[in-house]
Amino acid sequence: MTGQLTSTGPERTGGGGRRPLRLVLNGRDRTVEAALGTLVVLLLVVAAATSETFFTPTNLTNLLKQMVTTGLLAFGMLVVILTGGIDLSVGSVVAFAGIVTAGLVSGLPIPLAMAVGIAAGIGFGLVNGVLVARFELAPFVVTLAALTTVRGLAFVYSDVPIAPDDPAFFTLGSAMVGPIPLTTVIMLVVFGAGGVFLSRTPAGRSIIAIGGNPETVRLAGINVRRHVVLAYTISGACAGLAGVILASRVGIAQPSVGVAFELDAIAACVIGGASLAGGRGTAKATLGGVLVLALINNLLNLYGVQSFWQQVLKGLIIIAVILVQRVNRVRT
Amino acid sequence: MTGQLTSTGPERTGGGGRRPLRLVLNGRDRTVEAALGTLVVLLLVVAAATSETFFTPTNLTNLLKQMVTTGLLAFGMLVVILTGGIDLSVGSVVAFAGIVTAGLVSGLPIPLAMAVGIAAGIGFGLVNGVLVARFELAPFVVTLAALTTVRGLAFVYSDVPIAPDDPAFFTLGSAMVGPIPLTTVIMLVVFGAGGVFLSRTPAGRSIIAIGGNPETVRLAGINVRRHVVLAYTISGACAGLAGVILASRVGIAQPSVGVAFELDAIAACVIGGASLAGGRGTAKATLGGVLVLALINNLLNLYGVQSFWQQVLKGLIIIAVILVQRVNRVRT
Amino acid sequence: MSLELRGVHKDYGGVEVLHGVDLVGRPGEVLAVVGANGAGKSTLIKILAGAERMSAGEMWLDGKRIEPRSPHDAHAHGIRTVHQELSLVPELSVTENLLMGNFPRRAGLIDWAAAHRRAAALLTTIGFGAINPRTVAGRLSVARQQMVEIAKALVGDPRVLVLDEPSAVLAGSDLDSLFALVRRLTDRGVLVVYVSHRLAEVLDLATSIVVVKDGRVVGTTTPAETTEDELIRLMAGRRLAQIYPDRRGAPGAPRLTVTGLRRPNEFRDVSFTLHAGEVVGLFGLVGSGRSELARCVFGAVRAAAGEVRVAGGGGDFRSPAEAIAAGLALVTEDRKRTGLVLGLTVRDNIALTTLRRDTRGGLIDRSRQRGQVSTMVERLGIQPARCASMPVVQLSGGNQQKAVLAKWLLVEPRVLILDEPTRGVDMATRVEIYRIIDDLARSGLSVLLISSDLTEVLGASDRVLVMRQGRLTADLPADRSTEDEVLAYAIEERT
Amino acid sequence: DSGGSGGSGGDGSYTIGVANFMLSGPYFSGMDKAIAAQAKKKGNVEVVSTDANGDAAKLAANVEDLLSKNVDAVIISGGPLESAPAALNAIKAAGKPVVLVDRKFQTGEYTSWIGPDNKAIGVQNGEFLAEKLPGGGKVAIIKGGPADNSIGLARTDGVKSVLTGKPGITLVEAPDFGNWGSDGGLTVMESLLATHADLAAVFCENDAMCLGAQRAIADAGRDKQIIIAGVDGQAEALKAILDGTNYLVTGLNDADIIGSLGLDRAVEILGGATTEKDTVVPSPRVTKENAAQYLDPKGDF
Ligand SMILES: Nc1ncnc2c1ncn2[C@@H]1O[C@H](COP(=O)(O)OP(=O)(O)OP(=O)(O)O)[C@@H](O)[C@H]1O
Ligand SMILES: Nc1ncnc2c1ncn2[C@@H]1O[C@H](COP(=O)(O)OP(=O)(O)OP(=O)(O)O)[C@@H](O)[C@H]1O
Ligand SMILES: O[C@@H]1[C@H](O)[C@H](O)CO[C@H]1O
Ligand SMILES: [Mg+2]
Ligand SMILES: [Mg+2]
Repeated sequence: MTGQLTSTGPERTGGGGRRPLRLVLNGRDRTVEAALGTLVVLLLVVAAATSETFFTPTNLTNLLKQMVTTGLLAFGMLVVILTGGIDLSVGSVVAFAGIVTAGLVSGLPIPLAMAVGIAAGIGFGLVNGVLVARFELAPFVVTLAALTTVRGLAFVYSDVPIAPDDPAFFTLGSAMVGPIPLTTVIMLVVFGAGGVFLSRTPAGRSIIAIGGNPETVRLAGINVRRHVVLAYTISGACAGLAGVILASRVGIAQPSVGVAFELDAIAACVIGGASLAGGRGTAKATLGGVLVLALINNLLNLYGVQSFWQQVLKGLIIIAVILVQRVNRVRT
Repeated sequence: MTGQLTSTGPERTGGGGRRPLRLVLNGRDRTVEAALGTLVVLLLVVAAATSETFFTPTNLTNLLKQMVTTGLLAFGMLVVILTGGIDLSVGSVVAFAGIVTAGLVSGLPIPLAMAVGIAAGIGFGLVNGVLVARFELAPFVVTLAALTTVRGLAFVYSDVPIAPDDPAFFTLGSAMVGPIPLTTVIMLVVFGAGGVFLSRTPAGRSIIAIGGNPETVRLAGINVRRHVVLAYTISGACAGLAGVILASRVGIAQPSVGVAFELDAIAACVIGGASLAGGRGTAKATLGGVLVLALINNLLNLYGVQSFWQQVLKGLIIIAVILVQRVNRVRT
Repeated sequence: MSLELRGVHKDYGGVEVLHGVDLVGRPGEVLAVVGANGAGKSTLIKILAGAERMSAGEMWLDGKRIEPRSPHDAHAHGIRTVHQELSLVPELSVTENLLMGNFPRRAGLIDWAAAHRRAAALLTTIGFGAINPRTVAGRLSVARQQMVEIAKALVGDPRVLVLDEPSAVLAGSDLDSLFALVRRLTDRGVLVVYVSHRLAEVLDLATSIVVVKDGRVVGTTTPAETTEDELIRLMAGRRLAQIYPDRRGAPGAPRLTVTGLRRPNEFRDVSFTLHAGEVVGLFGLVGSGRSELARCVFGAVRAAAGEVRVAGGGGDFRSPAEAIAAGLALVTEDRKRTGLVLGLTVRDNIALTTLRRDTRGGLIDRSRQRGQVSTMVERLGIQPARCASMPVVQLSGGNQQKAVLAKWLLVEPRVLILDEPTRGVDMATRVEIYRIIDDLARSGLSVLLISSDLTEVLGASDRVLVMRQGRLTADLPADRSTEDEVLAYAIEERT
Repeated sequence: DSGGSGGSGGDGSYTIGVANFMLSGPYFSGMDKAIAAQAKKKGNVEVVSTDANGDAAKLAANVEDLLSKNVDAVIISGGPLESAPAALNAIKAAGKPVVLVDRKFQTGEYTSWIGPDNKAIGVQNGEFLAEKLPGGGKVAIIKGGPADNSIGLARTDGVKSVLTGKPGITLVEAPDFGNWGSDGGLTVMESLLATHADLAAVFCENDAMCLGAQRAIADAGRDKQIIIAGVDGQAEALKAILDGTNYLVTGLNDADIIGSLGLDRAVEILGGATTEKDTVVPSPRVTKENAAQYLDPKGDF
């Protein structure tokens, strides 16, 4: 193992002399991952100690199921965030992909209908990517406009929810692989493959480097635009997949679903240590962020905290978590 | 007049050889303002030519009234964006300030109740600012957590709407100053004073400079943290004011009001040429952005465009507008 | 007004980079600090500036012990610093950058007219009157920005002015203005602490010279008592036998041909040819358009007219990717903005140009990548030697420059364009870079060496092209031309 | 920790889970509170309430959570949700009864439903407006929002079924939605007032929007010309009706009543009683004459 302990960058404020240490191994920031791991373990211990229900199979299955949508969106979001961008449109894409898939089920074989839903997500991602990369528009505004337009299109496609009759439509959302929901397995596969993509492929490394300094990457002979488009397309694909899975799980597709989903996805990335300025973040830590959010929700529910207080606490807990991350980490 | 025409910086992409000129006067980018002015005039001409209703006094008054909430939020948002930050919590603060004010009206004199509502906004802004400036947390996440927590608090305060009996509660929201609604006058005063604040006071200049390069500002002996806190506090104050005005205008305060208001405020800033990276943007151009958004909404309504299609078009128009801005402007 | 450092230590997370530095400077003195890349000069200066705090040691000013905790503290003591890295707010006007925090006010509001007047007056008194104070700082050339940076440090009439490599981005008349300014300041009793790798300039300007090596002071001397060779020996710990390599033989076949190249407002009618095995210098004053020309040849920006051809490899590149595929490489002049991805490790930076080549079966072959990077780190002597998984920002300036060079050598180019490759690089390393250039040329590479350093251009090249206001004005044999001759072609004709 | 581990012992004490689709609307939080209040009144019934925050998947998960806590029955307050097959399937699989309140789902199996007849409310409002506008006039319709379609549509359809073809009466639908809130009602009404100078009445799919519309009308100084008809019986609307303003009528759709009936129904089913499957709660026409009897100052809605 060739790790090394390095100090933080020059402190930005004239504070005292203490400097946290950070462990960088192969260029990956293990401190964030370690802090996140500790946090997850801590939450699990608290959960086990304070709630009888937590470690029941039903609850654990619930927990696994509840992670899927945020998880899929968070991976796509991570890829976009790594380029230094953001994708606010994912919630609307979830709605569009779901309603289109449900609408097509009556005429098409289910897998094909689902493929069309995912393809729609890819299409929207592509458009976002081209507007950001080719026309150099601010990602925040492009995807904000897409949030509005795609939501509108979902309603134009069908302003009433669509519930397919064919029970096979529910299979994807309700099947189990041993003790684990199929949808969770799909999400884990996305994170696994996505992790390899980001750390071991030229495209993944390029996306990360672009977030650090796009001009340097362009001059190194890498097609920056194409990689930015790829990033938004991946996000669109993840949102499309999440939409299809959600519709199948709920058994009905609604054009109004997914409002504010982007916020949880972004929160998961940031809890996982990703920098919104781009260039920093890993798939593994983002999955950790997703797990932390799911645990918070699950615990607040198990404790029977009243809904509005849940919201109050959720915000405060997110602040607490990133505050702890902050102490453990360092700005470059 | 001592303006100068300078060529653009090195182009970042390998596009054609044409370089647009830009007019910089006293460090202000007149090209954006000119483009925006043209756009507003164009929209007005189109409106006048295609809708008989547009130039009726009722419609113009509507237009003026309907700008107020987005306008106030957009000014606060601009100040935060100038520092390189963002404030996602404004919609929730609108709800909280409104419901608290309405709740207090029964026990307090109305102006005092309203002052408390605005003070609540200031308080939330202060907390956001301290978390961003003192604890160096990412603005996006801090204000996202605040969005959740403050919304929860609004519901905790009252999960049902509150409608004060005293008709004087409506005065602020419905009084007219000549042909212009009082609330519009207040908004214009905020933009006027805010414009002077940003262009002519040391604090305003410091906020802009912080968005450009915080380290340099710190080296100049300026307290960066205090100015960042000030920026979020201004945004909180604007949101508080907007919440009080909205409650007075509707006559009923609802804890659920204001969802996604932040998005319109951000869109207005960007249409007005503000850079989400900080350091660039003016009060005047932001007001232009607010006007453009209001005109788009108003026209889509006058034409009787059906709601879902309004959403579809609104997103597309925003893209078109910033695309035009893009062609007229240049990235530094 | 003497400034004294006693036994200054500095460590970064356990790694000590300064091991007890002593230093004395007196009013009216130019105290030069010289040393190899990574010796600790910038660290020392950051301590003086209050930007970093020493781990141990003392700092005395006028017989009083001071401990600046922040740059603002240092300003209060009359110590102003111009750092190696530019730090203007690019969106704001020159006036605003100069007067930040100190605006003239009327009725509580900033009086802009008065502010511009004050800024203009300041620029004029220090000899930088050519800069329009209303310009947005980010639109000035790097040289002009550096001048604004210096002007800014002078706003509060400092007693100690610290300059970290101020001349690295200056040339010609700008450099003369800087020297004149330094002399005027010392006449007024200001202590100037001056860091530079340009030893000739140090010998010309300094009143005393401190040599730093590996975080220690290894010599204190004066220009009268020392020579350039002696300084290099102290800095490097060894004598440099020869700075520039021997002349190479006759060049080979044409390799890169540029004909009638033009970009509006930048350069026009540029035609030249590079041959195999040839090093061609491109000299010009700052702002003459050399960098833009290089970017254009490399496909980073499009030409409005003209042609670029590479023998056996296409031309008229529409992107850097195409240029690289044809065998071109460009080491850009601004390593922070266009050379490095600062958040990534040294390895990820160096491997950036060869990602595809290092891929096997869709995945990056990490061991191959590691091997290539460590070969380069060794070949170029990048310090510290085990830096591959360090974030590249933690390297000293000169070592960062070497990392950029390493990245481009890995693509094994046939034509190498170097834009100010020795800017901020110490003498010993320069000699290494000249040797590397020579090796490459001898193995058949064509090199275009853009530089504002006349001696370097003449010493390291076979031929020198001169650019003036966007036009090539001369093509001179390096061994038969003098510095004055070259300069004459570069300087604007006054009409 | 409120895990009801016991279930229906012979003692008649039950734990009942409530799955709210969203609580962020006065109607829905009123419903939730009415259910809890009725349980308290009964004494031996415990209620576990959840909120899906408008997320259908979360509703399904919440139902699963409730089932894992072994509740005896589930009440679903589906809000603007058309159906929740996954939730219903899970409850069915667990063999527990499920009572729907307010919203009857379009698909899936449920044990019992208690709610209003929305079309009838609309018809009733239409008839009222026809009476009040004997000489005809222009009637504007403000709709709530998309996902609510069947409820909103039914109300609007009811109004239209009466007014369409009535001599002298014309109908205009606002192009954008009021989103079921007072602020939305206000802005939509403002636009309507600008485009239609000659409105005689406005119907909103709920009271919250009407309250906003009423302000817009007052601000425009048109409160003498335009009358207002709503749905729900929200306290502020009842007050406005009582005060003799231009808010003339609403169709009662009381969350308090539906909520408490819903809990009663669940307990009856658990007690083994045979009950009606679908129960329509009557929606009396509320005007100045009878508004006082529905205005409960301590009520939750
Ligand atoms: N933030 C940091 N963390 C760790 N090491 C650092 C940091 N900053 C500088 N160093 C190390 O301290 C040493 C001295 O660096 P410094 O920048 O002072 O050198 P320098 O003499 O200015 O070199 P150059 O001539 O290349 O600018 C180098 O080895 C460098 O890698
Ligand atoms: N202050 C300025 N304002 C406007 N344009 C400028 C300014 N400075 C430079 N330029 C333009 O940019 C072009 C390229 O300048 P650049 O500084 O890159 O030239 P260079 O010869 O490469 O100098 P350097 O020594 O900095 O590399 C110049 O030809 C000039 O037209
Ligand atoms: O029936 C209810 C109410 O009318 C409410 O005002 C909106 O949502 C509907 O489901
Ligand atoms: Mg240095
Ligand atoms: Mg240059």
